[in-house]
Amino acid sequence: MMRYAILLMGAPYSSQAAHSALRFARAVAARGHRLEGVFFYHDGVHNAARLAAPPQDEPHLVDGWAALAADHGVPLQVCIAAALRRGLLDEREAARHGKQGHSVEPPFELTGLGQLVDLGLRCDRLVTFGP
Amino acid sequence: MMRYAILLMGAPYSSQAAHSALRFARAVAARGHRLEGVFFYHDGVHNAARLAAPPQDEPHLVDGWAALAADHGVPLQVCIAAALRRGLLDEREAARHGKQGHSVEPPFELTGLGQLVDLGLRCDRLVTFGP
Amino acid sequence: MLLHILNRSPATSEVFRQALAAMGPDDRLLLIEDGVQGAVGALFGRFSGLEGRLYAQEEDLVARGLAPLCAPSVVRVDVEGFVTLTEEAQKTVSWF
Amino acid sequence: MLLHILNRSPATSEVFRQALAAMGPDDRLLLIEDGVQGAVGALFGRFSGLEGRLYAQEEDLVARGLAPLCAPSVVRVDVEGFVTLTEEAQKTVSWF
Amino acid sequence: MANAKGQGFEGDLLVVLRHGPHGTSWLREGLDAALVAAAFGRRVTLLFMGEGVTALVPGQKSGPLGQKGTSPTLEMLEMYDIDTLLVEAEALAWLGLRAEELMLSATAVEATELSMLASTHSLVLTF
Amino acid sequence: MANAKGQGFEGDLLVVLRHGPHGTSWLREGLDAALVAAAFGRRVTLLFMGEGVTALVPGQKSGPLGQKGTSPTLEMLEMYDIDTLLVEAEALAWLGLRAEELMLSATAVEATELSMLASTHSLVLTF
Repeated sequence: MMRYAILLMGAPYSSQAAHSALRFARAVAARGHRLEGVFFYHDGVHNAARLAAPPQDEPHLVDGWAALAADHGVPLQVCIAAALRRGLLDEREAARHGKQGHSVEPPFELTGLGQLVDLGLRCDRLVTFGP
Repeated sequence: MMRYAILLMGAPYSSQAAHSALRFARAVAARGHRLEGVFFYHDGVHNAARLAAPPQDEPHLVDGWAALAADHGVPLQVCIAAALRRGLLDEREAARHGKQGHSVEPPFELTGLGQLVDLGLRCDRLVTFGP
Repeated sequence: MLLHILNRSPATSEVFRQALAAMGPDDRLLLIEDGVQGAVGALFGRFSGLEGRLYAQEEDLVARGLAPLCAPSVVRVDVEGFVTLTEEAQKTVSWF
Repeated sequence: MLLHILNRSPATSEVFRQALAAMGPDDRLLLIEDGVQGAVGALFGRFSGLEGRLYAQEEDLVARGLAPLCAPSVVRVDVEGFVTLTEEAQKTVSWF
Repeated sequence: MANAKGQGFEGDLLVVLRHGPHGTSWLREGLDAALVAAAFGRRVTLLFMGEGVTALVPGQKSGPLGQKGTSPTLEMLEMYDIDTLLVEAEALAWLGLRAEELMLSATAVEATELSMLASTHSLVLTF
Repeated sequence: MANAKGQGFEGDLLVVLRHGPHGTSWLREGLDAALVAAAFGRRVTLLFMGEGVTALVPGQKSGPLGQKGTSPTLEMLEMYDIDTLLVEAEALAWLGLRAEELMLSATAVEATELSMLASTHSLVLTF
């Protein structure tokens, strides 16, 4: 049993990175490893977009990540700076920036880049999926 | 005087495409041409993200497009299919998909790809800005 | 005469080859954004044969500190010059 | 021994050169997503010298119809094999 | 049918497809633009360039998460009267396939013929 | 100071920067990760590879819409005790600059030395 972390920097639909990362995450968990967190950075923050409405015959990645969190207790950490620039805000940040409505909700949590460094150095393996 | 259209396929912040397109749009208008529309496709649909909160010392592209529309009456047309997949919905689409809240509002309008074809063939020039 | 627009650096992307392949003998090529790296140093060699038809966006050279390194035969245009190039061409084709 | 992961096609992107430059003599290279194009036809030649250390993600080959064209010396691994490769390597480095 | 001399390539819209299936959304979004133009009665030429030739590789499947890919869309092209499919000969060569082996009937275009394509169409969209 | 033999490059984090300023957000987001790691007390090595070397070209300016670019961030590296800056020698060569002409003090790394860098750091992040 090893501790894994995933860094995802690709948006869903625009690139395959999110598909690859989600599949890899499930395989890591199935193999009995502990997935300590998925960190969403760069365009990867779009994986947390709760308003995403993909076609019904395509995989819904936002729901896919939420299911992974529910099944295996994996924290889904979204870089707050990268998210704000890209229009992804939770309720607290929306209020702080005077925006009505929000685009991120649990199990995704906005957090700082320090969490990525912590994950990367604390886990046995960090695997990056870029766009 | 010529009729221009712009096709923008890059997201703000992730790539320079939106900066280039906005600058070019202003220069086209300043030169006395008629800019008949800006069409947002692929990741360019993120330019319509009303929740975007960039750092205060960086240009706010969403506001920049809205100012262009106000100053020169330029329609800002967002591909609806590309937008829905990426979590960009106006109030009507949010209601239709059972989502609370919305991420696109006027002057941006969700529209079909037919508008791109129409713009491209009707205008004297179509200039594409890719990521 | 068409205007081709390239925004990727030949250092990383092979897209410049697609632009060159699609260019007619009188067509022009404008380098913008990271594409202006192609106006500098050894990368400029990728565009030999385009003398007089190779343009670079001045503002993008300046922001990157590359203006002093720009090959002398590259025609530098500001955004107004970019608009003029699109006026003069029958249409534009973008490579990214 | 490190595992390098490449997801871009050598047909368009020069990133594969960065991966090769960063690889140590025992390191492995796994092609995923559009990177699996590098396991096929003339592009496979870009990775000569990696025999036995060049892997390709089976599911990505299959989805693209490229499995029948995959060079025989490429080791094909499914997603479980991908996990095994990350277990066996001290760390992973991604090139995109 | 387009011939090898460039005649017959004239049309309203040239859509240049430079990406393969599954890896990005470029191919899908480019094809969507082509289908819409055709549905509006426009003549459309498709040029598969560089990695784009892999769109025509036979035997494509869904992705492991159920991603459909683009081959079902390609099979609809004929219904939309999009029948001018061109592939860059050089890209076919590195793939190691002949034009006859592709999933749809397509014409190989040599490098010397590519440059006339953009000028013989009213509008060029690159994806 | 890092030397040319690879000794002194050992550290917690190797951040590989492969993109230039202004064109994309990769450089900025990579530097942000480096700064945060350094602020947390980690030893950070920066490797400017490929297009990334253009991050160190002197005389960079704001973009025409007021985009700051990344040179102000680079000037803060020393405050964060990030002083191991490596540049790929081959990339410097195509740019036509010598290491001494860059905006910050950096060490050129030959191709043969690159391959040991990843193994001498606990974690490698590529941007």
